[in-house]
Amino acid sequence: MSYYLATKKELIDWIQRLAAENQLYFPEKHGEASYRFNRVGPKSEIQFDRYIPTVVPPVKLLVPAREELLRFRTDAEGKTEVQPSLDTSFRVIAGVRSCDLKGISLMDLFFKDGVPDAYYLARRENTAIIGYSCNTPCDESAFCAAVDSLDHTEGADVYVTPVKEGDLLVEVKTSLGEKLTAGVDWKKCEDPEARRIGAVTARPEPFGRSFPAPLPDTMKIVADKYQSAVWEKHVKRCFSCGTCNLVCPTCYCFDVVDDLNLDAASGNRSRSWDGCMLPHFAEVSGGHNFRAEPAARQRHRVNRKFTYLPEKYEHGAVCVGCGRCGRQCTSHIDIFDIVTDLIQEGSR
Amino acid sequence: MKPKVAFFDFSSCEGCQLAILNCEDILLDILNLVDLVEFRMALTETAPRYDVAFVEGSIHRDEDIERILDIRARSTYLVALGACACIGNVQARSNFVAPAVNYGEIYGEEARNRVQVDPDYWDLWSHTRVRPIDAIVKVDAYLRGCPIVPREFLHLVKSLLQGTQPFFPPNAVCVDCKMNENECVLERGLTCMGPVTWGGCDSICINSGYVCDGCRGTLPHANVEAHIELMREHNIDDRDIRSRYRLFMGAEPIGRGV
Amino acid sequence: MMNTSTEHYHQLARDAFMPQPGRIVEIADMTAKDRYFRVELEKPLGHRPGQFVMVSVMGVGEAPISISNGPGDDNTLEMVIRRIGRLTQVIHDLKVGDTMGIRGPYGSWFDLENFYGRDVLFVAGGLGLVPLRSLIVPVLAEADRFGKITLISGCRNPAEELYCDQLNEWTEAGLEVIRLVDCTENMPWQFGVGLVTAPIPKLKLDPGKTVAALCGPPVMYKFVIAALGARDVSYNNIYVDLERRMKCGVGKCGHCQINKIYCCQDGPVFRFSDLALLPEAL
Amino acid sequence: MDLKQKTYNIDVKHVTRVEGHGRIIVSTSEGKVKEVKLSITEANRFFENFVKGMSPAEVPWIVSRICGICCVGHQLTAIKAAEDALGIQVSPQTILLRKLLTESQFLQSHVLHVYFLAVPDFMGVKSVLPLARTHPEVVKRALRLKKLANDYTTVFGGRMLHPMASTLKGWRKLPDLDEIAALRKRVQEAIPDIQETLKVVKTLKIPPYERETEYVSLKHPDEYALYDGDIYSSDTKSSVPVDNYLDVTNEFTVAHSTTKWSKWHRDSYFTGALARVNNNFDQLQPEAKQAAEDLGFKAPCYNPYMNNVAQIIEVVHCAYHSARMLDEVLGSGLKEEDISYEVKAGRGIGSCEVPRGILFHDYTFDENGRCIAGNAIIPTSQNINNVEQDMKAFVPQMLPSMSQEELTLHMEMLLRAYDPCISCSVHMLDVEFVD
Ligand SMILES: Cc1cc2nc3c(=O)[nH]c(=O)nc-3n(C[C@H](O)[C@H](O)[C@H](O)COP(=O)(O)OP(=O)(O)OC[C@H]3O[C@@H](n4cnc5c(N)ncnc54)[C@H](O)[C@@H]3O)c2cc1C
Ligand code: SF4
Ligand code: SF4
Ligand code: SF4
Repeated sequence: MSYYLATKKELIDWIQRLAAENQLYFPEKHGEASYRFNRVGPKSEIQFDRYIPTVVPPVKLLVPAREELLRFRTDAEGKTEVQPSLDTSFRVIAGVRSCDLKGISLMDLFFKDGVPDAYYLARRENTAIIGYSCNTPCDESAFCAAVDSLDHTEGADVYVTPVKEGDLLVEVKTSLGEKLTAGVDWKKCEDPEARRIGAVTARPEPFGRSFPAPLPDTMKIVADKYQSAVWEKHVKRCFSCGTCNLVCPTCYCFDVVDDLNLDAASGNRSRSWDGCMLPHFAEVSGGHNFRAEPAARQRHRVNRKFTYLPEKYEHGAVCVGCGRCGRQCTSHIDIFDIVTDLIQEGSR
Repeated sequence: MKPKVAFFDFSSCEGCQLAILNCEDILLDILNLVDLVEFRMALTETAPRYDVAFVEGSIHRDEDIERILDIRARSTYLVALGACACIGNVQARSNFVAPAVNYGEIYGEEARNRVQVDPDYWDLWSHTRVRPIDAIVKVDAYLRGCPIVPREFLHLVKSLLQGTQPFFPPNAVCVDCKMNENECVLERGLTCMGPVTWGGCDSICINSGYVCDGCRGTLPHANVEAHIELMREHNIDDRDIRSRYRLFMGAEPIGRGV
Repeated sequence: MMNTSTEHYHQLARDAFMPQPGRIVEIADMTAKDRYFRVELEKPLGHRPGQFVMVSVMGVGEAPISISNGPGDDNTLEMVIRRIGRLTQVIHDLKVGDTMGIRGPYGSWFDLENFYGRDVLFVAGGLGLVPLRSLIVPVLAEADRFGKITLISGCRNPAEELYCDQLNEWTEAGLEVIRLVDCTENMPWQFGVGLVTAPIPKLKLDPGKTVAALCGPPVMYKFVIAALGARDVSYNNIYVDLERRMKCGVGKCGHCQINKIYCCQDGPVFRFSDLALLPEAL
Repeated sequence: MDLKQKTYNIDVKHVTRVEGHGRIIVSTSEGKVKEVKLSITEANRFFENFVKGMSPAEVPWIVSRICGICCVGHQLTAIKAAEDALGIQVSPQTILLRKLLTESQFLQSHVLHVYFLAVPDFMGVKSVLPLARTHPEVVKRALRLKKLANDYTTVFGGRMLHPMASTLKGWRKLPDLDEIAALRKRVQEAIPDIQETLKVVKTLKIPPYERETEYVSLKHPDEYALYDGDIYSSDTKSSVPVDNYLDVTNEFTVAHSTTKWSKWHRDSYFTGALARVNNNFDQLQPEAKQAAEDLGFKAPCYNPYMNNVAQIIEVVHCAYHSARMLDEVLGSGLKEEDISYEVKAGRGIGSCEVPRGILFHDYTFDENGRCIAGNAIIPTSQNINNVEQDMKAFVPQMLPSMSQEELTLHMEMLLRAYDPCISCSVHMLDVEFVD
């Protein structure tokens, strides 16, 4: 573990240097007010200043929207050979906020559990992550502090905290991080803990939105409110378009489809993002749908974040408070509002 | 035996047939797998029976009805090719104006009178109502969009060759849009038909900086009330909301309803 | 920059998603839309009653299908597949000698330990008889280790009854088989008419000693469980075999989730008392 | 065979290998031509009426659906009309991009027409399919060129059919410079394919038939007019501004048909590749002029079958001209532009050359920017009269020497030579011919 104090310029130069040698991804502005983790090229601008969480979280680099699982070919005798298609290329994701870092840590948990997911783990092992701490809430949608993800640093190989104007505390947290920072000539930091505490205490309080109840109580209320009018209230405006699932850093459900090539002998099996808010997600062949109503789907999504997965993995909330689902919902249905309504429903 | 495949067209821009001719990379491969027996845009031949008939275009006149019934009777599997055949497309907007008025405004008084009074002309030109083909005959599969998506066409062809049904997930365009990491145009104060529109187009219009206008038709589960409400919140006048819904979907229940 | 153990991941991927070839050695029509397949695998499945496999045809897709034969250590896999969608349509077109991809077995199972020394009641609706058969076979094989064994098997109409010959055999072997149809639809039928719940109130069973195993369409469970409850059969002793949409079979894709559990891993066989707190289960 | 006995009744109900539905009726009795008629059997779609209520940006996007092959042309022409109505000025960058989009469409349409629709005729086969077996290299080359043209449209338009990237004032999303650079390279690499195409066209046996008529096209002082220009007539050797288009098209109804036909200084006129090459030969790229010479094309040329040759000359022109424009874009780069505008009441007229001839769009908007009147006149409705005049002249001339089959084929070929785009018959009523 090494600690440095670097200037913004030093850090950017370093990132650009890494980008020249590796596939490196960094949030880049696109559209009017959105960001996207793009591959950094010689012409890209590295902007460490404020950016709101990207449209799609950096998890996309570990679980792509569409990813090939198997490739097959049948020979003339009718024998089919099947091969897994794994991506083990090395990449660096830089500028990952704490909420997204926690998202990645949770994905690590989900994909390692039970039957380990080779595709995820192969990518994950070959991915270096450079985290970046937030000193102010990114916008009014986020509520990372409310779900304990503001100070999440686990999963980062290098973690950067702006400590005071112009100075950045660079924590090198893993041996991979050491490799990435080998040869940097930054100033060593002697008092990292004090500096970090300084940065943390300088943050505004409260930091972004917070629930009207402490997190453990909040989670219990969500679990208890299986029957609630709140589930019906918000879905009146819901299109079942799945945006909230697809942009969430802790949603990982997928669909599997096969594709045959025109030679009729080869092809592939791939998986792609799916979402429990999509109307047919829980429909079985023959037509029975276990969550046919939008309200049932909404309840399932919220419970997955606050009850089901936390129980399954004995973990805190699985929502990291990035605010993406509310920010990007076509109808601005906000999970924060839903949970708040659940909390307030009884107390009125 | 290779399946006998035929293409037919009714009122349309013929762009969907062109979209198939535009699959240059795979066109020859596909032609090796099927027996193309009718394709008026590129062939002179005709045939009596078809395993798969692709029908482009919307139905307008009595003679169109006769022809589509005949095609249906001679085909085992019938595919509605493109927005005109699937949902009626832009021309269905003229359903909201009396045919005689349409004739009058475009061709003048004389034409209007002839269309109105002369029964012979009425038969020939009767522009009764623009309808998708499933208003007349059973359709086995829909290739949506204006124009169709080559990937979906390919999926359909492969599925039929495999002896199974193609499957097009009934998900909103927003799904494609998210997979493409687009900034939602709602963020820019524009409105989009994406949330109520049948996806699968790769949100191509939004990728190019436009909005979705709904060329693939509305989803079975579309929350139209909420969508209209959303447009109103964006200060879109009810007249323009109706116009948006009738841009591509004038022949759909939704286009007629708003 | 990194040295990775690519081979390690290839192995994991193969373990998780790679099917082994299964050669079809017998096909038989059971009903107009259900077809029996006997498949020979390269290596034995080593399954337990109630488990399922993921069956695939490369280039078409993959689906969960119950194992119908009883446990054993040979390479045989028996299934009954209903022609209902994309994949099953293609599977129905396969011929003896063709191969399909098989991975598994997956999921929880009926543990015979819980059945020994008790009266056993099987309730099967339609295709539900297929997975139950993998339990009925071993139970009948050691019939003397159980009390009274009863099977209620119902289907829509006489033409849809599965395993007719087997039901006759089982009857001859001393199993009490109650065969029902919802409606005869004017077809010849020598057995009963009615829902599978109908015989339950009159069954000669000792509630304290009975264990029940249920499998059928989603609508069936609630009513059968209510009928059994009315007979004081304890929820601890009712086992259900549930169906959900499944895409991976290994607890990742999320489709089969029932509240906090994953049907493909925690199920498909559940002790009903374990489901009591899961409102989405039935 | 005794000429006197030649009694033909030709009725080609669905002319194939044209876009849209056409019907040819010829009847001759004892060596005399009784009737020659061309009918359009496409159902009406009333575009001009149903665009009412749409916004200035929606109109071009929707009228693109008039025709799949000419979608780019309809879109750009309607955009020009809407801009004219709203008094919008466009930047040189936008004009350059529009010209690129235009030429991509000329390449696509001409390649498709020559290879898929016309060449089979000249090779004596019924379609391009048998050619895939007998002349695979020809078909593969055709597909390569078509793919290049399609990808070209996609780079600038967002997709190859009904592109959505361009709009009033400019581009919703600018094309990607890396893609432009890749395209530039491919245009270069396509030169051998174009040369080979010239060789194929050179071997085609063009029927020797001539009928001089009026050739009408756009004309621009600085360049071979495709995107912009005034309306020029070979009869008067002078131009009129686009705003006077109604004086040119003079749409009229004829007794046997309610199709609106056009004529200007004489009974009918010709618009399209042949008219453009005839009228603006000097402004072709040098490589295209060379190609014309190699193909034995001399302007003015009065053989309508030579329209296919004129199309190939334009393919050469567009390929080389595009390459030069692409270099220009790559040299200067592209910059984001403000594409916002104010709506106001007004009428505007736009015109472009599209592969089949001159296209006019004319729209009026109210003060809220809703369309209240529309008019579109497509090349086919201008040409159709000329096709019939050609047929009327052709049949008596050829009747003595041709069998019914030959005559039928030549009539179809003649119609196909015009490359009619009948589906875009915004202005056509069905016509029925009485025997
Ligand atoms: C544990 C278990 C055991 C089973 N045992 C058996 C058995 O023994 N015998 C038997 O016949 N069946 C059994 N089933 C049911 C069987 O899995 C389904 O019938 C089978 O999946 C049908 O597959 P298909 O491809 O033919 O059907 P389809 O429904 O056509 O599915 C094809 C694909 O199309 C897509 N799709 C289709 N409809 C939708 C939609 N509405 N929304 C989203 N995507 C859609 C999906 O990608 C799907 O995978 C079992 C199921 C489970 C869970
Ligand atoms: S549920 Fe919403 S706020 Fe929570 S992690 Fe997912 S996208 Fe972010
Ligand atoms: S831009 Fe349209 S399609 Fe995309 S997410 Fe927004 S509403 Fe949906
Ligand atoms: S984005 Fe909308 S308008 Fe565009 S292709 Fe898709 S469905 Fe059609």
